[in-house]
Amino acid sequence: MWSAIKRLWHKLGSPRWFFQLTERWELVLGLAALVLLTWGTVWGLAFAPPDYQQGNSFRIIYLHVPAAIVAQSAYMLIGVAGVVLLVWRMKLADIALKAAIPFGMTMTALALATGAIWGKPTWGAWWVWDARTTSMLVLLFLYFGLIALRQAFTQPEQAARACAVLAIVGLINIPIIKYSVEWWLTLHQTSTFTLTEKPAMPPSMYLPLLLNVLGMYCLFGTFMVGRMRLEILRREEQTRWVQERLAITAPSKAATA
Amino acid sequence: MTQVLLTAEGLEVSRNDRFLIGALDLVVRRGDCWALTGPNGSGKTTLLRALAGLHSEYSGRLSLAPQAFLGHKPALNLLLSPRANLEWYAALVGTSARAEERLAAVGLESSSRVPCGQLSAGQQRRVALAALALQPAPLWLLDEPHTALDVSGQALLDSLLHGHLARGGAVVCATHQPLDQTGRFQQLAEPGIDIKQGMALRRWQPRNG
Amino acid sequence: MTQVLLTAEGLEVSRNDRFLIGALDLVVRRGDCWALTGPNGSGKTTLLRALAGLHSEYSGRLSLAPQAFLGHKPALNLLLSPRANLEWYAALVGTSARAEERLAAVGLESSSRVPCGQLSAGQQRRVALAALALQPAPLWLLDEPHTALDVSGQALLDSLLHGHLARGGAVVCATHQPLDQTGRFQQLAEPGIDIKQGMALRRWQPRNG
Amino acid sequence: MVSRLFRAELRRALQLLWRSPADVLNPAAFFVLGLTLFAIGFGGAPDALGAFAAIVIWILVLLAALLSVESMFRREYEEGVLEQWLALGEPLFVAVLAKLLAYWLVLGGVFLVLAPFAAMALFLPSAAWPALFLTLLIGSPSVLAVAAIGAALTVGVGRGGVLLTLLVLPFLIPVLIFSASAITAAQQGLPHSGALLWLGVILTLTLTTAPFLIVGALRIGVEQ
Amino acid sequence: MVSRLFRAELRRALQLLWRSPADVLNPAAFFVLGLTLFAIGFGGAPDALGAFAAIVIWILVLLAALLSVESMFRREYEEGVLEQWLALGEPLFVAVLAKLLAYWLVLGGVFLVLAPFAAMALFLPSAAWPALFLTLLIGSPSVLAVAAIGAALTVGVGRGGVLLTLLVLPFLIPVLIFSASAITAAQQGLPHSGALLWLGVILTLTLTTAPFLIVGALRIGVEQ
Ligand code: HEM
Ligand SMILES: Nc1ncnc2c1ncn2[C@@H]1O[C@H](COP(=O)(O)OP(=O)(O)OP(=O)(O)O)[C@@H](O)[C@H]1O
Ligand SMILES: Nc1ncnc2c1ncn2[C@@H]1O[C@H](COP(=O)(O)OP(=O)(O)OP(=O)(O)O)[C@@H](O)[C@H]1O
Ligand SMILES: [Mg+2]
Ligand SMILES: [Mg+2]
Repeated sequence: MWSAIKRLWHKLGSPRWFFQLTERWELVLGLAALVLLTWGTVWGLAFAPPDYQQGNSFRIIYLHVPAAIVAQSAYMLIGVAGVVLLVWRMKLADIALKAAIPFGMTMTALALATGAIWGKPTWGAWWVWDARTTSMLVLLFLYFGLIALRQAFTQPEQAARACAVLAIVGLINIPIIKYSVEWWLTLHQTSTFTLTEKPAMPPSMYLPLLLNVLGMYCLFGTFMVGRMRLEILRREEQTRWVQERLAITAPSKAATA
Repeated sequence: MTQVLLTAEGLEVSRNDRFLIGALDLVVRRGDCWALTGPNGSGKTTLLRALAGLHSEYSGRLSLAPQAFLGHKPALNLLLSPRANLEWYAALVGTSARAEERLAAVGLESSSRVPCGQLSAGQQRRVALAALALQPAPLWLLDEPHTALDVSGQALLDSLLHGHLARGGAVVCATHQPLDQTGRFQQLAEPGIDIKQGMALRRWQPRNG
Repeated sequence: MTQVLLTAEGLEVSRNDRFLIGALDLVVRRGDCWALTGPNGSGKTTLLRALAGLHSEYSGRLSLAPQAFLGHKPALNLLLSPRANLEWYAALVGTSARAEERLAAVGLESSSRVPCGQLSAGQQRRVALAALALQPAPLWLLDEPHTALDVSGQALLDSLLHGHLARGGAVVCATHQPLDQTGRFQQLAEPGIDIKQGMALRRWQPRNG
Repeated sequence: MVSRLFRAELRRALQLLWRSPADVLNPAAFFVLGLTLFAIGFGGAPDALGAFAAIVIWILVLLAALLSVESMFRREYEEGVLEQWLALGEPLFVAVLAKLLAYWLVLGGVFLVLAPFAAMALFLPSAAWPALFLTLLIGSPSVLAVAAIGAALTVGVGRGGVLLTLLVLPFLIPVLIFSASAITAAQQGLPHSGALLWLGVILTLTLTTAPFLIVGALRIGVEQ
Repeated sequence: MVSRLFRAELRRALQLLWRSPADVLNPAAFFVLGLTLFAIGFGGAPDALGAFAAIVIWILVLLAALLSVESMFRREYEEGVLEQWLALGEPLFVAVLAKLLAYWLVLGGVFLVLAPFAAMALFLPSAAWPALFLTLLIGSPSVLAVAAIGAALTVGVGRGGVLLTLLVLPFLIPVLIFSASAITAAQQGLPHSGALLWLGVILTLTLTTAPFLIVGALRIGVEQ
């Protein structure tokens, strides 16, 4: 048992193994994302009942919440990858860390933007400085910081480790985002989904939301796997297995051209 | 007292995924003086830094005794005086500084209180030699220690090396100038280690008199 | 074409009111190669900087032709590539860079686009030599140009000097290593100039073959 | 042994600050200047100024601390001294602690000395002065420690004192918010020990983790 | 000849800014974060914020400019490139002009791009936007030029320039005051061309004298 885990762990360190493992994942995840997001969005926008206080403006929730949740998950993944990189020096961890940044950053920006759009009718202002909005803005800055830090280093190895340190330090922000609404009295809504309680919304409102959240995770997975595979090819360009792969695909490209 | 101060087995060193040194096996014993030679950019500095624990992009086994490292930079704080720098080194390694005495030994008795930034290039290297001499570490890793030294400075360096080797220390020294240039070292008759095209490790021993 | 490139009459150089060089008379003519030797801290760098117009704490008369100066630092921008650095030097002095060609001449064809900060010490000095070779100034002021160069680098430097002297240039070069060490220069039989205890200017000429 | 080393490092760090006072004077000057500008800018509106004095002072403290910490390890890095720390079997941890303490003694001292002037210049009601002092006392070490992480991370990045602000300020926002809210509460005669407590929590957290992170970051920088 | 040299220097300066974007990004990040801090700090009080938006923005511009200019000549000095300029029969004047222009193109650009966001974040009434742009356009070159004098003066004085802030700030205060008063006047619908005119006068003055002073200061630094 233990040795099996150890073997898997070793394999995980090998970008090549990951590349071969995920051959089809992009397609599967992409299709799942398409189905879930379409289903959830159509249901949420067209069929879910309007909110008794906010009318139809609440429907932006179907974008806002999935974006906000995935933005944080992406960051958690980045932080964990940072730990793995520093402790086990696993190359794949850095590849994952790097791959998660653009999507996470986009989702953070999307959550901020949709929040601001939603804030106008409900809070009467585009932007209010409370704990959650602020910590979410901090998350955006963290993503900026990760990108800027990486490009500031000339040596990839050092860049990876520096980013890992920053990513780990940044993890502190996640519980702040999560619990800010409970620790401080803020304007922002508290959680809808918890593991222990039933949501206060009617199912016809929260089920589409759930679908969209799942769909957003699948979309994240699609981007993540795609970028990781690309990065692996780029980094292992010189190795035999990549050369062989490219040699297989190159002639077929030439044939279609 | 162990005889082996450094063991490298199958050491491969690279930079940014570019291979510099492949599969080096090296054992440094007390009293050994290894000269590392090779063309510009071949990886001498990188190898020494890996040995000193300052470069971690390597694979293979590496075990070493405490070392003292002197690189391309003299590693002095330029705002502080030679004296203050030596005292700081002494505190780091936990010996007594006897700064004035050591500075006199490298010919800097008159400059011991000037900020190091106001010393000439060679004078700074001399302070660095004094700081090196102060460290009790048995293994010295030196990167082109002759740089900027005048003739008497090079003699000084040679006698430092002689003393260190005589006390049972060992030296690995990257250099572009043959150690026998000053006539105080001679190469051993053994073949040495060829690391790669043009880059080699050779063992030398003090020549007395 | 004037024959005299530098005239110093009664030149006295000091630093922070401390006298370093007293009453030097020197005339440098086309084809001259002067080596400036002296112990660490004697004032070689300071003298060269005074000649290059970078140190104004001197008295006496000084007149010189346009010069190119290479000091203890390689004077490269470490963020830019060797190529970009050479192009900048070319723009400064108004010549064409032909950077690739010049870099190939100093053995750096493969590194012409890497930031200089990622080159080894000797590779940086080689870029500095390429930048020197690019300048049309007839008078070269060099401060320990052999630093960090490997054997082939020193040969390269020698051949640069040969070429420059042959084209009617002149060189003043502070150094700790006798120019004949590589066998490509020989000292002239004249007495030279003794500046002070241990510090001297001697004239050399290329030895061909 | 460790304590002897610590004393040596502390002496050296203070000596260095003494020899290049710019590292401290510059931020202090910045602080004073910022205060002056606000005082001038908000001219004849002392009430408005008083209401926001706490936040203005604290923002200036943050920016000044960043300015000063930016060069905390740069000299050591460029001179090759950092390498020596690492090569010599890592007394680096002690050195980092000593450096932090030295900076805090000097910079924290500067802030505390300047605080009354700041308070007067910005018409902060005297009821809030004790809170201002306390937040400076408890908050500034956290600020310095966090900023030092950023300085260490960016030490090898050329003149990349670069990213420091970008990397570090997000983490300092909580300190800012708690400090400002404590002072504002004190100004209005409200209890504010909660915010101070939070500052204390942040302080413990940063002081226990920052030195390790700094050492790790410096190690990365040296290998650059 | 001079114009070719100027182009080469300008290209190099821009190339350098491109290679170490930190020099520009840092001030930009500083600016944005400063805005964020103030916006957080003044939370919930848009009126107060709007009233002081002009002064806050301009203080941040000043500080960001100082931060970025501080390292303007440092790299050149430490690498020994400054010496080359001087040894090569002083094209230094051209280089300084090119460098100033490059910084202004980039940094001024950053400020102008960020200005609308700044104005929104701080609730500056839209009536005052044109005045904000104009003051940034006319004021920022003066700020950069004056700050560059300070940077040049302190280049040889160890690290960080002891007195940069102290030396330079008195000269910058007029720029700040005229800019802020122009914007505040525009905010209240009052005429403000007088202040803009003064900014223009300051600009002419600095642009005609600063380059000479900078070259002189650098020469002193190299001989240090
Ligand atoms: C720019 C401002 C806003 C930001 C940065 C923001 C951020 C967030 C974040 C990070 C979450 C995820 C919470 C979690 O992980 O559980 C969230 C959820 C949510 N937000 Fe916002 N939000 C903003 C504005 C708004 C506005 C104006 C409303 C409506 C009044 C709103 C309503 C909600 C709701 C209902 C949830 C779901 C709560 C949950 O299920 O956990 N948000 N928001
Ligand atoms: N920046 C400086 N400030 C003050 N004094 C200096 C400075 N640089 C050098 N000196 C002093 O001037 C004297 C001459 O120094 P210089 O660098 O010219 O010597 P050098 O002959 O070039 O020595 P080396 O062979 O070591 O390069 C030295 O005694 C030194 O202490
Ligand atoms: N900081 C760096 N970043 C990336 N690559 C580097 C760096 N320093 C050196 N290199 C590269 O690593 C190789 C080895 O450099 P190293 O400094 O070890 O050479 P060296 O043998 O010490 O040369 P020298 O005789 O010139 O000192 C060189 O090809 C160089 O281009
Ligand atoms: Mg080397
Ligand atoms: Mg010298």
